[in-house]
Amino acid sequence: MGKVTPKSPLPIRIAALAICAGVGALLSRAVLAIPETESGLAPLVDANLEASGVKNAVTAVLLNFRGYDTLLEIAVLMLATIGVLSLSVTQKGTWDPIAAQADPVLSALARFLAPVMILVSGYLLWAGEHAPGGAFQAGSVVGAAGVLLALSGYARPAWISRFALRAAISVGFIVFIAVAIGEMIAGGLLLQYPADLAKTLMLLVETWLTVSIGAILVSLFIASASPAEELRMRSGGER
Amino acid sequence: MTWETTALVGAVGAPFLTAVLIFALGEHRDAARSRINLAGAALTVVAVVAAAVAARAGAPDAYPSAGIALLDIGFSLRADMLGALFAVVAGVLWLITTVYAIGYMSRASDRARFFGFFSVCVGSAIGIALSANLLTFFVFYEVLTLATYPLVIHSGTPAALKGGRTYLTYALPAGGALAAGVVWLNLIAGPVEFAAGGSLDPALASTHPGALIAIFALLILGVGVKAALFPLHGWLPAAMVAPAPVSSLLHAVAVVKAGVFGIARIVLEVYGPLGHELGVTQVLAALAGFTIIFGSVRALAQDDFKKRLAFSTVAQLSYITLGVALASPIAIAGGIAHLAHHAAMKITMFFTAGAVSEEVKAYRVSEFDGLGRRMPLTMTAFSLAAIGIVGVPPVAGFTSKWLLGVGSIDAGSGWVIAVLGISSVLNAAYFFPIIHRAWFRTPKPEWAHGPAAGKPEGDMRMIVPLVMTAAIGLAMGLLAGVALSPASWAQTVAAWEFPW
Amino acid sequence: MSQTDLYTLAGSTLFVIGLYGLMTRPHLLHKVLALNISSAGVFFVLVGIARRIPGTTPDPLPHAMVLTGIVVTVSSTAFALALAKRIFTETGTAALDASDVDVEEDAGG
Amino acid sequence: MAEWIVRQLPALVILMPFTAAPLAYLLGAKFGRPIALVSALLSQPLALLLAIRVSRVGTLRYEVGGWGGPLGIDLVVDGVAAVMVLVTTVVGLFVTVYALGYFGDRERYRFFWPLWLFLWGSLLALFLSGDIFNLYVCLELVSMSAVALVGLTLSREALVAAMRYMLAAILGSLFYLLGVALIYGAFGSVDMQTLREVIRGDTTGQAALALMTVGLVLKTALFPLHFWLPPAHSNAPSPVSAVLSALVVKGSFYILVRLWVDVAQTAAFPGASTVLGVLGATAIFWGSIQALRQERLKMLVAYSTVAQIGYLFLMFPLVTGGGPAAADAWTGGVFHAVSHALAKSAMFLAAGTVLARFGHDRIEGLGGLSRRAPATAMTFGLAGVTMMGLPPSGGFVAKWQMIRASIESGQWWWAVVVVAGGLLAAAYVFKVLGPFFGREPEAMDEADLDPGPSPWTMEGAALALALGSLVLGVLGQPLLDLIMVSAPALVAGVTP
Repeated sequence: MGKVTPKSPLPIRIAALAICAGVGALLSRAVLAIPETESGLAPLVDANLEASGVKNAVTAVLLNFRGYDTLLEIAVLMLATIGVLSLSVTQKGTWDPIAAQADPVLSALARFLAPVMILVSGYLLWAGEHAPGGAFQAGSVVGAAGVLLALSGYARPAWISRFALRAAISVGFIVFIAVAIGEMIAGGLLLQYPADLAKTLMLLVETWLTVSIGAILVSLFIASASPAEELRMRSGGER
Repeated sequence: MTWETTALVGAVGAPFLTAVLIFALGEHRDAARSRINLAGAALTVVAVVAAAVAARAGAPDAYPSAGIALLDIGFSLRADMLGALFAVVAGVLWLITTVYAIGYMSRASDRARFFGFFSVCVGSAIGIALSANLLTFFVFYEVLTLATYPLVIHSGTPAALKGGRTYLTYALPAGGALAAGVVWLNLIAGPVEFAAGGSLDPALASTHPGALIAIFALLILGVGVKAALFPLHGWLPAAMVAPAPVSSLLHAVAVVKAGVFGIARIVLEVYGPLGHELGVTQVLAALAGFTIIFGSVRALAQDDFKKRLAFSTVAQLSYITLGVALASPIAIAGGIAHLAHHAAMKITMFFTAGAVSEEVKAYRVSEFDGLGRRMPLTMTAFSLAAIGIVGVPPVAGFTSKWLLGVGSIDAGSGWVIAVLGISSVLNAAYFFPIIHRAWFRTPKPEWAHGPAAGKPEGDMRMIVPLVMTAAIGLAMGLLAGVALSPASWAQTVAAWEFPW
Repeated sequence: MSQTDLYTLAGSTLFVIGLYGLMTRPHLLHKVLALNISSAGVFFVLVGIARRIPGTTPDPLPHAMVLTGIVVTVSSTAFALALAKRIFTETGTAALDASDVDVEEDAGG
Repeated sequence: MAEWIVRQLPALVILMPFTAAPLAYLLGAKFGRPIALVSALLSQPLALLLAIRVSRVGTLRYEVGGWGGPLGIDLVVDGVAAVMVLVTTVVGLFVTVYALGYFGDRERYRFFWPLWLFLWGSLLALFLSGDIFNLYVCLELVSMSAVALVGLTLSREALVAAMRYMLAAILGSLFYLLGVALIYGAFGSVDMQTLREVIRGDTTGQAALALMTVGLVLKTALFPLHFWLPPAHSNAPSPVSAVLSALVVKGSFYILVRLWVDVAQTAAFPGASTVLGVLGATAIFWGSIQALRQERLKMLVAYSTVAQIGYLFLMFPLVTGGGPAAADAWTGGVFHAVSHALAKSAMFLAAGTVLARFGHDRIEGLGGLSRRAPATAMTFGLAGVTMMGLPPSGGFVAKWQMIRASIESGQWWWAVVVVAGGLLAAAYVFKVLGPFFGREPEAMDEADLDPGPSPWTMEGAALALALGSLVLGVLGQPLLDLIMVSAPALVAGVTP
């Protein structure tokens, strides 16, 4: 056991500096040469916004025009969660209380804040249709609520089984895939929302994504930040 | 599929199928393995003979063929008379060797591995014989290279591993050269199919002379290793660490003849008259002539029986190379005939080496005093083969040497007569002492009264095969004038190979 | 200098700073943070590009890319941190090479 | 129904593992195993159908969301994409079967199944994507699942290797993303088909391509950016090692090829392709020599991957000139990727069998393996034939095409590299095979000699892959033809 040296040896630093200078020069030249005339896909997005079923251009890109990116992005999140769980010492997963004893003030605050945060997340979810917002923002707030609860000493309620937690983590992706397949069965292509159902389906997907993102963030936080777990391990039980 | 193509595919496929079955059976089911091996070998004999019949019926321009698309040439087999000769030799001798090997290997370990790879080797040799083009030839050639390795190192001793490494050090770079040559040639000349009289467009000699010479060098480098052409011969004596059946069939017949057969295909059926025009066959002939003398001189100095035989093989293989490199149909016939003749005689000698080492544990020539009393049949067979190699009529070797000699005069290369003469003297000088020791020296006391009463002189599964191959060698010489003998067959082939 | 240039140059600088940190800081936590700085740089470049035509509404596509990129970065950061932490609990140090660790005098205690 | 399947085929291919993955996680290890197997089996006809379809009608374009590029994202299946999907699916099946035996139902490896299915789906998504930003997401998916799989054993070495891999992978992705940003800024699209028409080799275009190339080369582990590969590939659980070497490194290489040959057309950047070729040649020599020096089997196989990756990069200088040489280099390069995938996965699986059975993979301790585990020794030998590029094997067909392309384009020195590389490969293959055929080590006691045979599914899966790499050498022509279906203009000899 020992301390990590703060910096690499001088020759490495000089080499790194040279590489960085090269990359920096190349990059600056390149960004300055970007023409101010290339309008990109903005006109296309505008022209098709009507048909997308949402009014916010970014949401339209994320969920409809490039909804496939978002589908894969949820997969990335889920993957990271599974990865983190596979690395956690107990591998039991989520939601053991982090603070050894509940702080009364913190606990009261959390009890007050958590429902408010859920409400806020609901608003963000809804607002995403026409203004900045959406499932990721909403899910982050749900996740924050969960982290707050865990930090203030709330244990996982008994009615949330480990299966339920796994379900919460994966439901967003599963619903997303199910909707995508449903669209295919209905005669469309993958993630091709029928014009009249676009808004409803997107809201359905976003709602379950919010649940999953919240659960994922809580799991990521707890699975990699449980001091109790580490203490158990340090006392020499591991393997 | 007609019966002709069935025979063609069967001749190549049967040994490979045998190999797969042998591997699948595993180590411990000896009886089943022997049955499958013998059945496979017998089937192969039937198939190669049928292929030869088909070749003869279709000759010279309607040979049966079969193939699939692969790369720019195609992977295809063809039963022609030249190939059929080699295929029949390999197939028939495999059947005999299988009997011998079952006896020889009865107490050895890793028999499944041994017999499996042995079958792969034979399949590859027959594949080489029946390849219709250079790509197919190369594929089988390299399979043969790889499948021989486990056989060379069969005993697993450090000496065996070293012999295996030496073998690969020669064989693998040669494969690389061959590959480069084949690719290059195909780029210049288009898909090259083997054809009697050469398949290259004569115009190429003036458009790409340098490239053609370089390609010829690459190709000969590739096949020259297996043909043990000086200075690429070093692996062959080192490979003598292999068990006797390997030395017998592979290092006297299948592997080394695949090399000289390749030379024959390249010189006669790819380059044809171009080789002579570019001056490359003359160089090849000179190299072969030197190898003959060199191999014979080296053989003189070997006390280890198998090593002496190996250097003799080095020399004898170059008779074949020399034959096909000389611009005369008679010499070509001599070379091709020697391919079969030497096979029968040399396999007898290696069988002898194995039988002797198993029965009386004698490995060196100096331990052979009076061996004729102890193993009379074996040493009779050996003596017959040795006389044949020296070139004494009526055994087979005489016929091929005679054709070679006449052919060299026909081709205007009189120096070959000198080489043949010197070589025969040297052959006599390294083989007759063995014969003399075996029959005329005083035997060890326990050998004086022959084999123990009521017992044969050795494992009959080994004695019978070597008597048979000696008889075949004798028959090839006695019946050289008969229509279906290797010598007549070779003369028929040579007439088409040399139309110019 | 336009607004776009400012953003993209700042982004490029951040990217390079992160790159330098990644190469010269042996501590795993530093490395992960350095990568985060670099990603922030990339996002800056994207945000700058969204506004490359003066006087128009920003291009939504780079924004969507940034949002996607942020989620990806958060995921990979979380995983990298978990990995670093696990390495620390297994080896007692947070560096990749043993040569980057100063052995303490009282290492046995 | 049949019509529907044909229409939805590209999406179905990707959705199969992506549907199975969350289910395998949700339902736990007990169901994860059958789910993975069913997914692997169902993927076979889909991939085969896709390949047949492409060979019949040419490029398939699937507009996800119904928008079509450049607004939406297109899945594009041309010959090479179909080939990569096919090889992923076939290797995936055998790895899955092997893993069933290898991991058994041990609880600590329960995460293998969802992670592996995610990796599988991500690779397919990557091969089919026609959008350079979408490819970024795919790259991240591939990397993250691959890294998580490397760390699965939780051994010290594996964790450190996974971390190194992770850092390299993230950095590579960032370089790539930066290039995507520049390309969008300068050319206004991330759709490959659109970009093909508008991309230019100006300041921004060159910088973008340079950045993306660096990122992808880092992820592909081309010399000298290969430092992370040997520890990661050798310390991962063997089924994972197999997938990493066989498929994952090919993912980033595939994007590189798409960018250079298909989108940007190398003609705009002549010098760079020579640099890539030289690095490839160096990788061949360096990787082979390092492989020769290894004492552990899995390390040797991992360094062999470093060397074999080098061959892939010889494609660049050979393709640049166009003409028939480009077509040969193209088929040769892709064919090499395919046959290496089969052979290398077979080798790693064989090494895994050895490791699982004897508890170590020191080469000197594996003497006489052909006696104790003949199927595994045979697997290693057959896969070695492809590594050496000897016939009849897929590696031979690939090298044939590369040598041909070298001579055709007048760059004979690459042919020398190819042949010499094969000989070096022979040196490290026989360094292992020699002892396998040799005697048992003397110091071995009876218990060491035979700890009992491995499950036949493991030995069988590895052997099947090795045989597959051989079969390609004789029956490979349909695959060679498929590679050329709708090939990029530079390669197909069509002036765009």
